[in-house]
Amino acid sequence: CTSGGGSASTSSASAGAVKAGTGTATMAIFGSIGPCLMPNLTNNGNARAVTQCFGSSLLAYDEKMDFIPSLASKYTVSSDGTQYTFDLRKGVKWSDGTPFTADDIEAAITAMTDPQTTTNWITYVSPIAGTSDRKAGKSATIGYKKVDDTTFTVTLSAPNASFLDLFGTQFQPLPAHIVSKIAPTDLNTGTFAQAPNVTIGPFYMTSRSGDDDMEMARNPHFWGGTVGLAKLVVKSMTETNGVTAILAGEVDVIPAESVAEIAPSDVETLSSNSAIKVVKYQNSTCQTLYMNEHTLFSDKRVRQAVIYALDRKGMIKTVLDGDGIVADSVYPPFSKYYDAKVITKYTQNVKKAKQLLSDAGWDASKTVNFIVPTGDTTVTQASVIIQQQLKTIGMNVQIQQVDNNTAISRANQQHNFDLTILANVGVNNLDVSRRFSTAAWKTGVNSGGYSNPQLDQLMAQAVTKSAFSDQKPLTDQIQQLISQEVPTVMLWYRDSIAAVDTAKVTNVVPQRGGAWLQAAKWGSA
Amino acid sequence: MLLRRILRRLAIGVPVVIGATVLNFILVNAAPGSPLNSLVDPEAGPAVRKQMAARLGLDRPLPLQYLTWLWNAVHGNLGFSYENDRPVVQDILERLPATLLLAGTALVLAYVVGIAIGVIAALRPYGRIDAASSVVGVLGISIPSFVLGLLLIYVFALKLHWLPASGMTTLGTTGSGGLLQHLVLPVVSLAIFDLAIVTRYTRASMLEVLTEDFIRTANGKGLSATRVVVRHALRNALTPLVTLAGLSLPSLFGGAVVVEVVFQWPGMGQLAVNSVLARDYPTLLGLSLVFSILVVIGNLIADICYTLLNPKVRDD
Amino acid sequence: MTSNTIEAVTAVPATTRSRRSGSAVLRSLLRNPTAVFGAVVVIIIVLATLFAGVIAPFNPDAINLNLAHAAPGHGHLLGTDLQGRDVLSRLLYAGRASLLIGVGAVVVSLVIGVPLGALAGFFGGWLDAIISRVTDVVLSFPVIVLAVVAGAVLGSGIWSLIVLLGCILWTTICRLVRSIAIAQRDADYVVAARSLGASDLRIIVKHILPSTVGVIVVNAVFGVANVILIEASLSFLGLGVRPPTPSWGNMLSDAQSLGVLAGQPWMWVPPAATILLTIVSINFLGDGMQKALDPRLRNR
Amino acid sequence: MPVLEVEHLSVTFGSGPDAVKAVEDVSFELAPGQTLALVGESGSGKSVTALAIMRLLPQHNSTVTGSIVFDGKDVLKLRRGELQKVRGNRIAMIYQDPMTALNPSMTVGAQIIETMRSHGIGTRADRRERAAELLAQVGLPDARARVDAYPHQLSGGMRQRVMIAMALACEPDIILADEITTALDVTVQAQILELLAHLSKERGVAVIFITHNLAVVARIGDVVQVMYAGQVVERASTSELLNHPMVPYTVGLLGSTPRLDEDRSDRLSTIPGEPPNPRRRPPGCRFATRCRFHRELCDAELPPLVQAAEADVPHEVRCWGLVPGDGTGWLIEEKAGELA
Amino acid sequence: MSDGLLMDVRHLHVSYRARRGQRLLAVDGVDLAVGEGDVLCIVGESGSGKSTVGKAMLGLIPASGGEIGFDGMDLTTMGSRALRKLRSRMQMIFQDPYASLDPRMTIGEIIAEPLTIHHGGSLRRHRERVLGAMRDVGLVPTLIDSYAHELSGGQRQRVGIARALILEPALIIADEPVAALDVSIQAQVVNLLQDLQRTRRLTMIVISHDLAVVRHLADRVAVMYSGRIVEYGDRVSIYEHPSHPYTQALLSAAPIPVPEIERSRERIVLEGEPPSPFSRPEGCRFSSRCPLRAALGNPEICATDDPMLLDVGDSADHTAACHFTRFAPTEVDGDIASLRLHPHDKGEKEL
Ligand SMILES: Nc1ncnc2c1ncn2[C@@H]1O[C@H](COP(=O)(O)OP(=O)(O)OP(=O)(O)O)[C@@H](O)[C@H]1O
Ligand SMILES: Nc1ncnc2c1ncn2[C@@H]1O[C@H](COP(=O)(O)OP(=O)(O)OP(=O)(O)O)[C@@H](O)[C@H]1O
Ligand SMILES: [Mg+2]
Ligand SMILES: [Mg+2]
Repeated sequence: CTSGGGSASTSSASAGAVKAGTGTATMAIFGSIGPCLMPNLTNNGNARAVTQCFGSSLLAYDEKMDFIPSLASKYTVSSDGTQYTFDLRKGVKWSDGTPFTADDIEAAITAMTDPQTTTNWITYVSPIAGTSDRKAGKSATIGYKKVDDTTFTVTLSAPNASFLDLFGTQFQPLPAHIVSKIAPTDLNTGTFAQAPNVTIGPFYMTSRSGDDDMEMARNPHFWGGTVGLAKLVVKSMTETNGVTAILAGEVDVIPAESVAEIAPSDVETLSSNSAIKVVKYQNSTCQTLYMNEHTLFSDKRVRQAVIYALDRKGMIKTVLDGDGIVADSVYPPFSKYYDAKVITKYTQNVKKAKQLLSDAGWDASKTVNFIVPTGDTTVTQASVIIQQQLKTIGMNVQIQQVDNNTAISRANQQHNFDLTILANVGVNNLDVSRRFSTAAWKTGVNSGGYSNPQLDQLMAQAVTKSAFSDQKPLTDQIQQLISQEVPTVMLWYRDSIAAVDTAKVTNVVPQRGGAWLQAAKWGSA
Repeated sequence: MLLRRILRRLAIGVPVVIGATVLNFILVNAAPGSPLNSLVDPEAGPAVRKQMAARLGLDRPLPLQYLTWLWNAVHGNLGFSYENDRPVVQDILERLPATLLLAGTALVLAYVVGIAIGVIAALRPYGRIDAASSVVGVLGISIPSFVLGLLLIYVFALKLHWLPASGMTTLGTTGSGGLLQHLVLPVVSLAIFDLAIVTRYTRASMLEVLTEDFIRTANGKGLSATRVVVRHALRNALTPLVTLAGLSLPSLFGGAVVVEVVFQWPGMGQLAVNSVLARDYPTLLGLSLVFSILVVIGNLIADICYTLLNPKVRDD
Repeated sequence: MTSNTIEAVTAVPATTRSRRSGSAVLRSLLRNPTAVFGAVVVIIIVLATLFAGVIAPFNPDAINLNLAHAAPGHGHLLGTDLQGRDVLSRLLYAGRASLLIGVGAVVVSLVIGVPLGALAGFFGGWLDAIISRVTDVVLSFPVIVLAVVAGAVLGSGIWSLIVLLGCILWTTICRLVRSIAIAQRDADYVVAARSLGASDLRIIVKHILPSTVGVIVVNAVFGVANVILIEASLSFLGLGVRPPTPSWGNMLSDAQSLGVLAGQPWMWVPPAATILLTIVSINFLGDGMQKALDPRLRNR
Repeated sequence: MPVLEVEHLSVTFGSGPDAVKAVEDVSFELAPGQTLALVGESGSGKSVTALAIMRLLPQHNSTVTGSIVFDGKDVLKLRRGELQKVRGNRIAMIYQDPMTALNPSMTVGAQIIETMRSHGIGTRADRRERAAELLAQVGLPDARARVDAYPHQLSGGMRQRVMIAMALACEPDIILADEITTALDVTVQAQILELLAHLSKERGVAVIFITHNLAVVARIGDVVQVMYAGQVVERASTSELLNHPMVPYTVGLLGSTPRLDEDRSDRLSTIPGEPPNPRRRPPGCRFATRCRFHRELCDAELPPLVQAAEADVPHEVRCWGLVPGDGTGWLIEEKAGELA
Repeated sequence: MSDGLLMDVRHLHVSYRARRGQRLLAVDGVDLAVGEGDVLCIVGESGSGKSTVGKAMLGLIPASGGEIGFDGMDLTTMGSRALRKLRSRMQMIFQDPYASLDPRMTIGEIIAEPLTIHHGGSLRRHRERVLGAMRDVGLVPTLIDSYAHELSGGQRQRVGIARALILEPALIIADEPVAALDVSIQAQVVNLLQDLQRTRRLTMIVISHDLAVVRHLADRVAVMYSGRIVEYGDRVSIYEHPSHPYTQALLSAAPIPVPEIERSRERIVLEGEPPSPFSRPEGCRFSSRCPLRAALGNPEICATDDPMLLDVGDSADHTAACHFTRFAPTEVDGDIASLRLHPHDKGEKEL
């Protein structure tokens, strides 16, 4: 019985220093939040910042991206890597005072795997045996077993290296005593889903009208210690408005948790205001330039020419105002899998790029159709730079701006593009097969259709290893191979930028990895 | 008589509304992209996608999808928004008042102020007020509303702190807290273009009417100057403006899209942008239904005003 | 009614000078100072954009990541934009796209709107009913929907914008032409033409359409201005001219970030000022044209 | 005692080289109950004279000089408030074109009542009653119902009668009637002339009757004043003028009028040419270029308006050919033979 | 006078679509025959349908009943293409010369338009003919490049005439050709029309309400009242012996520029308005206003029977639509008979 996990004493989330104040803070989310605020069930990326305030996960990461206890005080993994047993923290209560038990875990799994609900995060639980069948509408027993009120076991259909990253740190329980009374069809959209008023996180929702004026109140029973703010208001707005609003004193916190972020050109404006603190932290979202293997980029030399042509550092400097790092590896530098020694680092080298192109016999008369989604100005700005830099090596790139939705269709369904930029929202996880496996051309986000049996095999192997020491040799090979083959040009990992009006709110310290707002610690000034 | 006219107008509106929604439906479906793209994470895999498509009824043939929508719409059910998963009616009803308030206030502002300036300018053509108004007029039609909006925010919200920068009500307040202050900047940004146009038209129309013989008749009767201007000149000068106003309504709703985005105004403009970008068909169709009904109503109101102002038409 | 005032007694000038309308229009324009101003500025702008290749100090698309968003100076008269491109050069080239879209979209809208309006107004009846309803449908269409769809289907190129905006803007011109056609179809001189044996087509082409020219010119002028603004708004929503092609609109839309608006005015003031100047001049020119095109107003 | 004395009235439109002298040095007086007919062709300044009396000329581009004395005061010097009391109340004008002179968006009743109200006549109910009476008085059929009609619901003749009723509303001392019968049928025309004659006879209303139809003048005028190119060229009592026209223009005018009471002669006599461009009128006699009898003097100098030498009743003429003196008066001899 | 009939209108009915779906019967059964080279004048009350008859004869508005024979062809059954062809043989001169000229065309283009319509080509090709036509109507050639607003009223009407003449039509219909003109110009145009008619043996139909002009121009006169012809005859009969009470009233009301005659003339003043074209009375249209009927003690027949055009009897084809007119000279009360217009007698008596 191999075991991982930490002791219950190193609780990371609790902070004794926080006093229960009467303060209110207003938080701006960029973009629409969508109706569903049920953890695990919302399909909206922008909603994450809100659901984080409502929920807690079983485990969390520390600074080194190692697991630390959260709702679970301890976990054990069977030697074959298929059975995980979690011990739940004792004395935890939902915001209405109902005790938190293993039933609440089951309730959440059941809800996510109900054929009548939809969720983008099915991967959190899909390694568990029987879940896929249940979701597909076949009768199936799920590999979940309640041992007692504070202990449960899940059985996986196969060993899975990223199970803890997903089920452990992303999955959140749902209140069984509430959810069991809700019809499955209402789980995504019912009243409770839209305004969860029984939560396990630092806040619960008190009122909501549409996308605006969501109001949350402090959870008196929060397990992680006293919540600093009495009230938290959430408002969805556009980037410019958010920046304006915080400058005008109408908003107190912009938590870099939405899909759109504070524009680099606004950082200076914000910083120039003495009350506003700009907080930057590294993020695992990778901006990626996809090259279509099925049209013009089947030749590795051409792909390498592209990466040599680009000045990614320069781009980060101008487009992101320096707030980001060049993406050298599929694993972000703060990931435990990242290893600078095994990867090839590319810097701009126009001569070499030209050489590679001519070696590959590139036909300069061809136009390269570059699909650029609108919405994120850093992307549209970068696309122009990319176009110009590729022009210098003799690639005739034509930009076609389309809305994001169209871009996704053209990239993932129709594969009708030569170049395109899309973001890969990263989760700390060794499994990158959705981005690079042959199968993922049809089913994942391997939009360019890169195919390499060796890589396929490495990725498949790595997933089955649950010990870091077993994983490391494989992930090293994976990142090395990917950096050599250049299936995509990974442009950068952009820093998340949060802004806080320190005159109103204190102690906003987001954690690296972009995972946790730690809103429980916020206090009012 | 008037009632029959109204009813006829409304009957004529039915094909317009249906036409607008059909066209809308065809166009959004002609565009690449799918509602699934924003509902299903690309990394979630095709199974989830398929499940979602079935759930939304997107796997059925297009004409059937539209007809189902129409059938339900006729019965008062505009369906559920894909994005917000709420009844579209609810979404629209929540936002319609905001847009109506914004566009309506802008319309009133543009017409009341525009007519007033136009009349003053016409009474003293080539005078100082006339010159000033034409300068403002030129500025009004040459500055994009988003630039004006941002400038206004910069000056009045950030520098002078006189007015709030965005939103419709002050956060945390309930009801209509600070609504008036919030209304000022967006309304000004939205109204300025129409205001310029209205001023120009009023001036031209007034100048023309003031040369009419019946104005001379009125003066010759010994009426006061005010009465001549208001009762005789203005009333007749308004007729062409009514037609203009009928055309203004749709264009104001169009303009509101940008202004709503700039000022974070919780109206239908933003909803429209979002629903197009997300291919939220039910919301889109609902909106196009509402827009076309508004156009029909706008036409109708213009028509009625026209009839009331113009006794000649009233008889036909 | 009968205007037996000035014209009736004005003795006929024994005209020997050339009366060909082309030169008469030109002469009338030249006599109008604001029109001359407008024309001169428009010509300067058009020439500047046409010869942008010669005048522009830099390649408008050339990025310089080391000199991004630099204030005027450093050899860049108007500074550089976010990607380090020369603002002045872009401004010059941007005129091409903006003016082309402005003029192109207006031409498209005229090509659609004028004949439809003339037919609807002249013939009335069911034809009028159908055309009017179609106009309503198009009017009740949020531009944004079309912009997204067109951008996705046709690509957000200049040509697709021209087609798109033309397909939206024809409604106004159609309505205007229609109302004039209704007013003119029973005019004495139209009845006269009919009594001479003129066919409907000839009456429309020779008599109705010329009488709409004044309105069309004014509307077209407004239209060009309007299209430039719409393109700017579409750029603001990310749906304008495709980069890296500069347009005044997409240059201006850089100002959508507050940082640029307040801190880097050189990026947006030049295009804004150019749009203003262009629209003002086009307006002046349009007013002059309207006068010049109508023989009755020409010599006033 | 005349009710109205017009002296040296001149009206200029615009300024500079394009200025139009629409009326030049016109003087006349008008006694109560008298009807002065102003004739002359289009553009000769008839309407402008009347509008100047009402002070209704556009202020921005017209200059009026001379004096118009009414009720002991110069109308041209009245302040706006005083002017308002005179207009419509003491002096009323009936305009040339009934189609456009009525406000299309007000009922005719309202337009009549408005006049009375602004001059404080009667109570609300009275005024309505009186409006109906006035309409009946001018011979509008079904007058009571027509009070609420809009102008477009009435025929041209009816509208003209409404205009007249409006002018009569405040029982003015002077009525200025500007070509009020041009648009009318002869039968309606007859009715209206009858009405005006009645008013001047019974109530002593002075009328300035503007027309270019000499036949109508024969019916209504006491005194006829012929205008040509802004000037008075001939003035006499109606029968004197129509029976013994002297100035070549008047003679030509009469000669070119086809007559109902004569079967057709072979051709109508005509006045060749057209009136001079008002912007570039010749320095001499305005009619010189069209005049069969013109001599050098006519081109050089403007003839004065003087009493005709050979007439024994008041008869003023403006023609060198009729002024006795050195080198002038050549028409006096010819007249007997040529013109009679 | 006439060699044969050029225009032969029978039972012409014309109605306009009026508001609320009603039909306005503007012309209600008109028969007219115009011989070649003849001048027919139509006079009558305003709104009686004169212009409508004129336009219908040219096929400019569709007839709702009856036949319009032109040179042996029936215009009412003709296709629009054939009708357009035929237009070259019949032309119109309009009342308001200014309104009938396209303000955006030069005089040359306007006069050349019939040629370009029927023979193609542009002004350049037809320049000589245009100049010829201008000469014929007394327009100086320099005006060819002017616009209508630069011309005087008389010149404008001459342009209209030149345009009508350039195709050398057989028939000209002139609708109030001089009504909008100045007194001194009116005579010039009347003379011109008369000269042209004589030199070219034109057939002319002139619509006018100026009875003096008509007396000067006409060979024959038709008097219209309320959509009908109420009296028809040669000029002399109509002016010397008007039979229909309406014609009599009309002639008595027309002024004469001799004060002595005017002041003493007695006029027949017509009370009331003509009947509405929507609902005309059963019997005679004029009966409600008819002084003759009043004088006869309101005979029943006037209110019940619609009178037909019948020979008056004093000359060939002088007809009138009145139940009593034939008896008028003998049976009518002396008062009314004396109202007959014999201006010369009367004027001389007064003088
Ligand atoms: N508002 C004005 N501005 C400039 N010129 C004017 C104006 N009103 C009249 N005129 C000019 O004054 C002159 C006299 O015009 P007026 O109207 O008095 O003529 P009229 O004798 O009444 O002619 P008609 O018989 O056509 O009514 C004309 O040359 C006319 O062009
Ligand atoms: N286009 C039309 N639509 C409807 N009714 C019309 C139209 N034109 C004329 N009418 C009506 O038809 C009748 C006869 O009109 P028409 O113009 O023929 O009269 P007219 O004898 O020429 O009168 P006038 O002497 O005033 O010119 C009138 O009642 C008139 O109102
Ligand atoms: Mg006049
Ligand atoms: Mg007529």
